[in-house]
Amino acid sequence: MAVTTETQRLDAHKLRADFPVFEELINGRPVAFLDSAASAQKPRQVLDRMREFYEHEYANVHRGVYKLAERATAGYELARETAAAFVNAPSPRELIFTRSATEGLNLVAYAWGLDNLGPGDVVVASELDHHSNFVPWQYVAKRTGAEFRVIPTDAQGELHLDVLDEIDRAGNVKIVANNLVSNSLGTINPAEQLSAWAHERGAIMVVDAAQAAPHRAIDVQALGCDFLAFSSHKLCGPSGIGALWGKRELLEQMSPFNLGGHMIRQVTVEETTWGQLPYKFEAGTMPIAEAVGFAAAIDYVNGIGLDAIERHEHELVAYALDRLGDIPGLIGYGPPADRRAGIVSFNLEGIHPHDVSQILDMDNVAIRGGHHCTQPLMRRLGVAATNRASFYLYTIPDEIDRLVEGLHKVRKVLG
Amino acid sequence: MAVTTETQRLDAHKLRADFPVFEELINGRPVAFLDSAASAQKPRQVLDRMREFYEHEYANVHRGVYKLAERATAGYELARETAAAFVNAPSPRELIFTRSATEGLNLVAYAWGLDNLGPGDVVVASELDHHSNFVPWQYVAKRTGAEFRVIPTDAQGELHLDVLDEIDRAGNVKIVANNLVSNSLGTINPAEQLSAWAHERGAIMVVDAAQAAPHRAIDVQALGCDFLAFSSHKLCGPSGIGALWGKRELLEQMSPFNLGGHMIRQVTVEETTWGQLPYKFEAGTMPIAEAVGFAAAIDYVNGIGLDAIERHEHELVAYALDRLGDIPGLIGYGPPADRRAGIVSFNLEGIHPHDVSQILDMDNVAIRGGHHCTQPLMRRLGVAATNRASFYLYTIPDEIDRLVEGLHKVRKVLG
Amino acid sequence: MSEFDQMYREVILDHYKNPRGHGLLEGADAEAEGQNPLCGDEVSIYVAFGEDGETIDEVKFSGRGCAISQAATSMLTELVQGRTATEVAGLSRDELLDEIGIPLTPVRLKCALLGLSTLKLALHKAKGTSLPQEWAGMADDLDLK
Amino acid sequence: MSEFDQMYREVILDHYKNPRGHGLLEGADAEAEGQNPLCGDEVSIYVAFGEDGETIDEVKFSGRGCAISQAATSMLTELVQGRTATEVAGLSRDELLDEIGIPLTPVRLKCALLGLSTLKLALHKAKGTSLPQEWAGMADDLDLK
Ligand SMILES: Cc1ncc(COP(=O)(O)O)c(C=O)c1O
Ligand SMILES: Cc1ncc(COP(=O)(O)O)c(C=O)c1O
Repeated sequence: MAVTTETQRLDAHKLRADFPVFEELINGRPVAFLDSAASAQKPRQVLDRMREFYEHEYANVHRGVYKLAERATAGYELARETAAAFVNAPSPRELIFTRSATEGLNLVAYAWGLDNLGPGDVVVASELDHHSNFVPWQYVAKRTGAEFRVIPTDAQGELHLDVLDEIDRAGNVKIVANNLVSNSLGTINPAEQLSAWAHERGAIMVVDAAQAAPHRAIDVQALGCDFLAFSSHKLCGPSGIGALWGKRELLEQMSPFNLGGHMIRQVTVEETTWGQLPYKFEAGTMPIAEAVGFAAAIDYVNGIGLDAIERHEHELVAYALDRLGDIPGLIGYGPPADRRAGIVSFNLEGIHPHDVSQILDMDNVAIRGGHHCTQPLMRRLGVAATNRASFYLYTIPDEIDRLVEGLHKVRKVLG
Repeated sequence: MAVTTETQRLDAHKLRADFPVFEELINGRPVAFLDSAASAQKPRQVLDRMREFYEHEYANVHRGVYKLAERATAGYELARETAAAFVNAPSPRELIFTRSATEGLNLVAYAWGLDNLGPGDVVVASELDHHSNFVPWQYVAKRTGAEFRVIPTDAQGELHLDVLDEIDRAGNVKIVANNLVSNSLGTINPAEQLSAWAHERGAIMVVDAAQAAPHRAIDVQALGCDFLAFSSHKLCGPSGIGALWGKRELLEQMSPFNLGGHMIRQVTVEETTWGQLPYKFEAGTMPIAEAVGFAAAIDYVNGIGLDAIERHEHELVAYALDRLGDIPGLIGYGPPADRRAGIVSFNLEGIHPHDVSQILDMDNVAIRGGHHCTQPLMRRLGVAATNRASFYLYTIPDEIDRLVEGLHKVRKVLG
Repeated sequence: MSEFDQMYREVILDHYKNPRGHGLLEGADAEAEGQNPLCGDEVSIYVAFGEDGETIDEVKFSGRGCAISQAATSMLTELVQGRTATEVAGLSRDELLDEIGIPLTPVRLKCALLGLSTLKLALHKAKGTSLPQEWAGMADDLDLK
Repeated sequence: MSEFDQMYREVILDHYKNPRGHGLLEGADAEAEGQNPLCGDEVSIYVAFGEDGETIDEVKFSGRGCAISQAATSMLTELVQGRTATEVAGLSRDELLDEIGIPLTPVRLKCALLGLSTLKLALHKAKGTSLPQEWAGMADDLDLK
């Protein structure tokens, strides 16, 4: 008897009931929220958990021995275990809470970069990277006299890996930074391959998983990277918190980043010694309730299953690309459906993205128009901005239909 | 007819009804929460506002033109105005949201310090400062070759300002950092005087108002400082957000700190230019809902009145010092009641603070035992740790009575 | 009137599709460029004064961007034609916004005021004066030069 | 039994007030120091082996800290007296915790295990072996040397 391992399907219509935002109707219809790549909506389960935490378990964490402090500490540390397991980190000690993916990337740039880079060294990012995984590297390279090199992309938004040889000749490659999924085009990037290439040269590999973590299972050990950053708000969790995973040996060798309460071992006027991992990197009062909400979001997403989410988005992208293909004057960007996550980026010839999203908004269809924090990529594509519709576990085909209808209307008005 | 300007009194018994945490009874009694200096409890008004925001107004801020993005942006920017007005900032553009007071202080240490300090320069903090306003200055001084000097305190925990002359002779004073209220002893420090001294020498004055902002009205213009940092979680707001106010000219001259999305003007492979204030210092997705909750907390606190809060705490401290005076073997620390905020720090002779707070917790009295992130001060006091009880707007004298009862019991068991 | 009809009402669309005063002006007496970094809208404004060196004789603009920024700038060229530089340097934003006559959110307000901010800068530069306080804030958000 | 009676039960208080094995041991065969940086508890442990170089002949400790850490270390000295170094190096934490017999939160657990962690380190140091995985995590939180 053959065992079939079909991926579980999710029922987006049913899941929508978890999201209070869809209860508000405008002209009888809920928002067609197609901007999840910027930030996802929050299910009741996450909001309830945070409220419960604030009402019954809140105090500052660590050191306090009274019941509320104990409960708060337990909640915060359980959240760490949840987030560590979510990316298959070998140990929760390697999981550092940050404000966001952006802060995690800056942590590495400052705390590893300032001490380990200098003239003759090379820091590599790509044209496809979000500014948050581009500007910190460019900045720390400039500060330390290292060189900053960028892997270009082709017209479809896929990396030109053949340029690596030339980059290699530019100096000692010390850092390779890349996003696992592009937020502008949905491109899925070859992080394993880049990790291997980086390690052959003794460089560290930093993966920006801000856009990947909400949508596909992440395994830092399989990726073979050294650091990986992601954000809560993009995976149905609260704003104000993210996580950075790092290899223990590296984290231990590194200087800290933010300094202050809780991250120290001993402070004297002459000298300060740092606390153990992960506290060494968590200075001051952290986003405590947010960590708990983040974990509730991870539980929620895990409950649905990342494979199911990935499949669902894949189907939506295929449907969207198909339907958008019918719109005259529509220029699409990005790789084919099978090589991208739940994001479609496009322009309507001669019409500014701001007008597109404004007119769509009048029918309560929410997409984003802009450079999506990827100006170098926009330059490569030869545009100032694109329209971007992005999907998540609560997205239904009807919302894509509303988008398509809306685009026809935009063309009628402004075309 | 004479106008009497009596400070409004607050009714702590009535206010307690706003705080769900007091609804949980253990052996028939709510928690006597005497650890507000570590973090304050949250009123329903704040939790309700955040929930409402997440349910009806949430999206990523800026750039989006659809309704949810507009509402989110409006909520976030209104929060900035609220926080700016709270410290009487000349403009909301000078108010930068951070994760916490700690991060605000680090922002100044890195972004101002790395570019403006060098050998021959002197950075000054005090023995009374929290590690968050001590270690960043020590660290950036070490990184840049500047000298780090510390203003000592006397046995009561008040600053020895006569040491300033000697510090002045050590080099070019560039930064003076001090807390407005000490979290360990409640000492109220002479920030105006230190600001004036700093400015006479061309130095910048950085005020750590983490412990002051929840308890007394703050006016950055009257203080005459250059930067001031505070946290939401200590003033009834959510964790995960704080604010840094800075003088516009300084903020404009400074390099940014975290780099990434939203804080840029133009990104090219060769160069990146920074966005306008305050965005230049707000990289990536910020704590959006937390900012909105922070503003709700400020509104809540303003509704009660900071003068009323200050008066209330003052009465509680006087009452507590009086009652604690009766306990044999109790050693108190800190200045007289009229020169301190709502904090009392003490030891019971021969009994470890952890045992004190553990035994108190059994009667649901929550205080903190430890070094309170002020190890240099503990060294000066000649102790490893102290017990600390701290008060806020919801504290009632009955809770202090329960503390005193509990301390008698501790002595009976362990004395 | 629906929200839709309000925002992209006929006159806006007309100015967007048939912009008045579109083009360059060689040897202009005053000129400036403006950009809205949030959305990439760009506008350059050129002014020629009459013989009195005061009256706005001709005003032209070039640029690209959303319908609101382009239409608003087109409407602006009609609005200021024949007025004095001093008058226009002091023109209130409401006068233009009334003319545009559509509800604007904070994000779109910047689109609508891009042309006017740029024109004001051009005039102040020509007179050697600096933008008044009220407009300096706007100039911080828009990239004017 | 109330929560109170459980945590500061008679035997704990007795060990706290009259610690067994308190003191120094000159020329000890094994020794180590431990500290709990979270609360400042400190303990130093000294071991003398019997003639076989294996049996724990005498064990002493000095230090300061909370009742739990001091009482637990005192109880520990009784528990290991006369056992072999190998046996004690492999002693499970539960054996000590059963002896202590009170409910412990994560924060207080570290207080209770400070003495045992330090003793284990002393024995491993004397044997030239390293702490097993299970105890290395504890040693990360406690400052052992
Ligand atoms: C005086 C003082 N400074 C700084 C801080 C750090 O504040 P946060 O932990 O919110 O960053 C605290 C809080 O403990 C404090 O009391
Ligand atoms: C690919 C990518 N990297 C980094 C970021 C930054 O994430 P955050 O804003 O949560 O710091 C984003 C979010 O926009 C992203 O999509």
